[in-house]
Amino acid sequence: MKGLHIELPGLQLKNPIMPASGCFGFGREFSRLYDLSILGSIMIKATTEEPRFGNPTPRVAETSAGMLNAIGLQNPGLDKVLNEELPWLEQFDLPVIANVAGSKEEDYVTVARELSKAQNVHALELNISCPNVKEGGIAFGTIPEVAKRLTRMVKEVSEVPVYVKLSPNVSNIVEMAKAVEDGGADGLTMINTLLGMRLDLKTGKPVLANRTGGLSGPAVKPVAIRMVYEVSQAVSIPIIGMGGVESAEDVIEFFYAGASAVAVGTANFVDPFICPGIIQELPELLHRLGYEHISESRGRSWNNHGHFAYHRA
Amino acid sequence: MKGLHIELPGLQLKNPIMPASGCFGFGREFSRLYDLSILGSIMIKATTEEPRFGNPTPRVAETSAGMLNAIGLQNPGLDKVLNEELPWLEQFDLPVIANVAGSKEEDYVTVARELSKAQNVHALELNISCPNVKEGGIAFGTIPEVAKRLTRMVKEVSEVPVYVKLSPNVSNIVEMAKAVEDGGADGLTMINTLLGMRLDLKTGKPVLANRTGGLSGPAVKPVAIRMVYEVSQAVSIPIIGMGGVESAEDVIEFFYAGASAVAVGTANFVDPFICPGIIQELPELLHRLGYEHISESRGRSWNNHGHFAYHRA
Amino acid sequence: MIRKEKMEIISQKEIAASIFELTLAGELAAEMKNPGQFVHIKVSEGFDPLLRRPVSIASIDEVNKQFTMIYRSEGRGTSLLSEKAAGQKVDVLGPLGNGFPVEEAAAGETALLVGGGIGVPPLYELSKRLTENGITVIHLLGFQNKEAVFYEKEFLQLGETYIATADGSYGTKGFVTDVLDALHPGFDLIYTCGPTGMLRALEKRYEHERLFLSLEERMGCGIGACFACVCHTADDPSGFSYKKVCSDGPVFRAGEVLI
Amino acid sequence: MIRKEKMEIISQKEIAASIFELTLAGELAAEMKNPGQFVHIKVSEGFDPLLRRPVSIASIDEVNKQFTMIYRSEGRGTSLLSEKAAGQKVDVLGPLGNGFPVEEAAAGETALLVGGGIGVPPLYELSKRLTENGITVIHLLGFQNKEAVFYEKEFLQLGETYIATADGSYGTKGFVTDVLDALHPGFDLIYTCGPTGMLRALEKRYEHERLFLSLEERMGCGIGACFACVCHTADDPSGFSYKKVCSDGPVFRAGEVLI
Ligand SMILES: Cc1cc2nc3c(=O)[nH]c(=O)nc-3n(C[C@H](O)[C@H](O)[C@H](O)COP(=O)(O)OP(=O)(O)OC[C@H]3O[C@@H](n4cnc5c(N)ncnc54)[C@H](O)[C@@H]3O)c2cc1C
Ligand SMILES: Cc1cc2nc3c(=O)[nH]c(=O)nc-3n(C[C@H](O)[C@H](O)[C@H](O)COP(=O)(O)OP(=O)(O)OC[C@H]3O[C@@H](n4cnc5c(N)ncnc54)[C@H](O)[C@@H]3O)c2cc1C
Ligand SMILES: Cc1cc2nc3c(=O)[nH]c(=O)nc-3n(C[C@H](O)[C@H](O)[C@H](O)COP(=O)(O)O)c2cc1C
Ligand SMILES: Cc1cc2nc3c(=O)[nH]c(=O)nc-3n(C[C@H](O)[C@H](O)[C@H](O)COP(=O)(O)O)c2cc1C
Ligand code: FES
Ligand code: FES
Repeated sequence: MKGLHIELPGLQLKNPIMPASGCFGFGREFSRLYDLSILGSIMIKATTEEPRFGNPTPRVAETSAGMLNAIGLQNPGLDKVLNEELPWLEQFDLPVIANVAGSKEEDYVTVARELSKAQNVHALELNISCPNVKEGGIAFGTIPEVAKRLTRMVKEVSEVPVYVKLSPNVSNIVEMAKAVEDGGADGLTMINTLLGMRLDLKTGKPVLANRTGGLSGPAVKPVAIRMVYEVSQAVSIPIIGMGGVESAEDVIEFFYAGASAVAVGTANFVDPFICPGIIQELPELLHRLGYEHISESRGRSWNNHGHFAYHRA
Repeated sequence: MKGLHIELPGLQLKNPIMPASGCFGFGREFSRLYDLSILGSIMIKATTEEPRFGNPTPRVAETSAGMLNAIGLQNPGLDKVLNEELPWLEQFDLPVIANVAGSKEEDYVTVARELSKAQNVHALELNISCPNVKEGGIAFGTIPEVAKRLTRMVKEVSEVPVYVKLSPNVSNIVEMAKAVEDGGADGLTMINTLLGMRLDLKTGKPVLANRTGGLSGPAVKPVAIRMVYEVSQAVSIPIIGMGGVESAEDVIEFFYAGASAVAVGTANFVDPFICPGIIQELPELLHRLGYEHISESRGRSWNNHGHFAYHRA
Repeated sequence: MIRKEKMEIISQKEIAASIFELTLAGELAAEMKNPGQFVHIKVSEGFDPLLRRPVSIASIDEVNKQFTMIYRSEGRGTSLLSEKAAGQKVDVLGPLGNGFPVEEAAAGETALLVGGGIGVPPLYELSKRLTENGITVIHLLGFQNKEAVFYEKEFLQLGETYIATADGSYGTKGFVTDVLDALHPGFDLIYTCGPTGMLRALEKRYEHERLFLSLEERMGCGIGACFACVCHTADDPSGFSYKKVCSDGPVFRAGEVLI
Repeated sequence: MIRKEKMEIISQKEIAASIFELTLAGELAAEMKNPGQFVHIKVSEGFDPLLRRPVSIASIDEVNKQFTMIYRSEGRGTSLLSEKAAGQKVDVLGPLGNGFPVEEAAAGETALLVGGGIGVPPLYELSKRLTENGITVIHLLGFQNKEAVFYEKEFLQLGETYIATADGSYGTKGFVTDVLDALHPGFDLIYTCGPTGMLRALEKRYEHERLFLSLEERMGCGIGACFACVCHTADDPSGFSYKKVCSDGPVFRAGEVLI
């Protein structure tokens, strides 16, 4: 589509819209609703070395303008993803971003090495920020030195560019971003979910079996925008932004903040046709705002952005 | 009101409901709408040594189920608060919690010492977490050692118990809470706002003149509940919980999480009669849930909470 | 095929205490194949509430491209839905899930249909299909109390119908299992939908029978993509194998999954 | 006194492109004292949108305890409001703010009322009060284009009325200041409400006149408690002294605050 093509490390995106990891499975279900080839990319569900069942149910709960989830990285494991899911995805003209998770450094390294060899995996997304895994997954995402070290190890074995997915549950997101950039990350994806909780009025107990869960949806968008804004001005690697995106307008807001592409998570549950809908609406919105190419909107919120540097309206 | 009386360090609360700092001024405007004496307490607007004008406008922006604010601690300064606002509040049967802010340690100490001498100030709320002050206010709230040191200094000069207001913008809220407990805090208030941002669709520029602002309202409640849940099990000082409270049900959710009293912020703007409304609804709700006293609901979400320890339903 | 459509409200009425019968029209109704399938409904335009609500299909009118659902107004979502009136539109995603296997019952057989509360509605379309196929149906329906009872007449037109209420204000006092104890009905297979406790009791009682249970679980997507509604398979109760209630279910054969 | 009330919609109609006239009834209307005061409206039950919306009072009918407001459907809040129909209720907080000082104009004097876009509505009740008090009124109203013009007839009934449209599709082409240039009307004092640019131009032009300006600012509480809507006083432009638009204003005397 005109004005939407974006080039990022490892990724030639016909448009900058992609489903966020964990909100789209491996694409099978949505492929029955529309042709996945229209998407810019697909971020597949987190893959771990061994299969995981994940957490007990209930795994989701609704909150004001958001939802909590504690899926617990359920996935069929590396072998099945490599031998079944990825080959199945080859029928589409669709670069895959493979989300890599684990509980130990070696897990990440193994999964990253193997996934990066798959023909249609054009980039890895290092998930150091899942709040729902107990064994310490969260620590990777909150301690800069640990994140940097892991990034470096994964970079060493990966055959494709590595994007690191940042957790918003940190005191200093810029510090985290710089650490993984130092570790060799080719890009960032952000934000993962905010750690939250809901209690049942009758029993007083957590609504989620896992007690706490990750908050996503429109409620978190202001936090995501702020973080993309801060990080994009502090690093020189590109950012795939996400957190509460529901419309073409939200996509532009993330570009203004400094993102170079945008992922859609929770909104896929509210409207399974949301990604094609946004892709279709973007050209008209860009036109209305006076941009010929979506990249012109990038970083317009920045402190030092030249006034009307790109703007033609 | 029956079943609502709560005793906390320095505070005899006829009920556990109070307006949150910055959302109620010094009470004058709301006093025209209802008798402030029905409130459990009042958390007055942050006071600094010198008067402050605060940030340029626009200072507020709406977000999905939330709002951003960047007031910038506008206040008339210590002298006026001591000589005008606090004496005016004496006409009400209302223990005051005075919110103390500053940009240097000495500022905090001066303001705390002086405010704590006022007759109707029964407790201080140390605001180490305002995201809208530039001079480093935020650092007090994100570095445990700094927060602990400040707490200790303020404790030394205060004539009333000191509650420390925690920022949610941290990697580890429990660590922060323990640090200020170590510093001698008598209680905690949490959460302050989450740092967020909104960009204007037409210009790409931030909607707030201050660029970023603090996110409050229903959107943040899951984060607040999670933090109160974590902290209340890790410290032995009481917590005044807040973040998105809009109803009696929300108050109970905070008690379940481990709070001993609850503050209402943003909801005062949506419905200026919200505090009296909640106070009125609580007894009936408690009855429906089978509690004779609201304190029985406290901590029911905890991991180790004895099943039906207090429950009589 | 799964569609998303703004369907028009043909009628909405409260047929029992807080129980609403809502009839919607649109192309989507033509896609509905099996009783026991459900739809996923967005009750408002904005984000209040954010997520869709799963509700079973209670009856299908293929000719007029309409379907009816019956739901209890409980929380924010269903109470907002109950405020809508004829002529307004509702955003429906569906049909979802597998539905009850009507073909498992052969003509001449007797099927026992056991429903509890808001688990009763999908049994209605099921019962219609079964009777059309020459199967004798016996309905066993449990409700909280007299005020909550609905569709007794409709079920009676299709076959024997027994009602139980928890407080005894109507029909047999107690649960559907109490009716079973008293009645000992003869049957060839059972279809059931209702609270998990009821399903568990039935599964235990009839573990060797042809029993089909419709499950409920909190849902995100409703289409099988988010892994919110997963349950263990019965043969691997703590392993990795799983079924999704939304897309593999909501109906499972007894012994298939852990409930 | 400020009240909060669910007021009943008496009528709502679109009187110009995206411009709605909404009449509400309730006890609250009896509290309305001054033209130029505003109400703060919650357009929905839930949190979508969360905050209230400030809208000026356009006319007051004390006898019937009704008032009318005129607003432009812009974003989510006002567009939701525009979907409501007679008989429905709207949650109103008000009256808020000080309003225009009607008493500043003495009988026999001439008042110039200058309005821009959605700043026009509060001038209508003001004009009625002024004419009742024996003041001659001249209206100068600016709009985007012909389609956006409203209440011309109503204003004409009260006094001379001149219209400007930005695109020249109706009345004088340009801004109200262009009309002023052409017209040079004689007057004793001015009341104005509209876009900040217009207010600034008027303040500059008539700095020595009796000029009263109604300001707009983003609001939180609307009652003076949150410090969202603060502006500097003109005599202390970078100091600590301030006025709140919601409770000290929205109407200020020229030279009182920095705009
Ligand atoms: C496959 C399936 C079929 C269903 N069919 C019917 C039906 O025919 N009639 C009927 O009245 N109800 C049915 N339900 C239950 C119905 O989905 C809930 O009553 C409804 O979601 C409650 O929404 P609420 O906004 O009123 O409640 P809230 O408590 O405000 O909902 C909050 C969240 O919890 C979820 N939730 C609450 N209760 C349930 C529940 N029992 N099951 C799953 N999610 C829940 C909601 O979807 C929402 O995401 C069915 C559920 C499932 C899974
Ligand atoms: C004292 C006062 C009187 C007003 N009187 C009128 C009137 O009589 N008729 C009329 O059409 N409009 C009037 N306005 C402007 C009106 O408040 C906005 O058009 C309205 O709030 C827009 O809401 P929305 O949901 O449609 O827009 P959105 O852009 O979705 O609103 C988002 C947020 O920004 C705020 N906002 C947006 N525009 C404005 C604005 N211009 N001023 C203040 N806040 C704004 C909203 O209140 C809301 O909090 C008045 C404003 C003020 C301050
Ligand atoms: C149900 C669900 C499952 C998720 N699973 C993953 C996952 O496996 N890996 C991951 O990196 N992020 C996961 N996420 C986070 C999303 O990819 C995304 O970062 C987050 O939801 C914010 O975007 P949103 O507000 O658009 O949903 C998940 C989110 C949801 C709601
Ligand atoms: C407009 C506004 C001003 C605030 N000012 C202060 C302040 O001066 N001091 C402070 O400690 N917190 C301040 N807060 C934070 C609130 O006290 C409260 O911690 C936060 O808003 C979360 O509660 P809520 O969701 O109920 O609003 C302010 C919040 C708002 C919305
Ligand atoms: S609800 Fe998403 S997989 Fe079932
Ligand atoms: S809007 Fe709160 S002080 Fe004016």
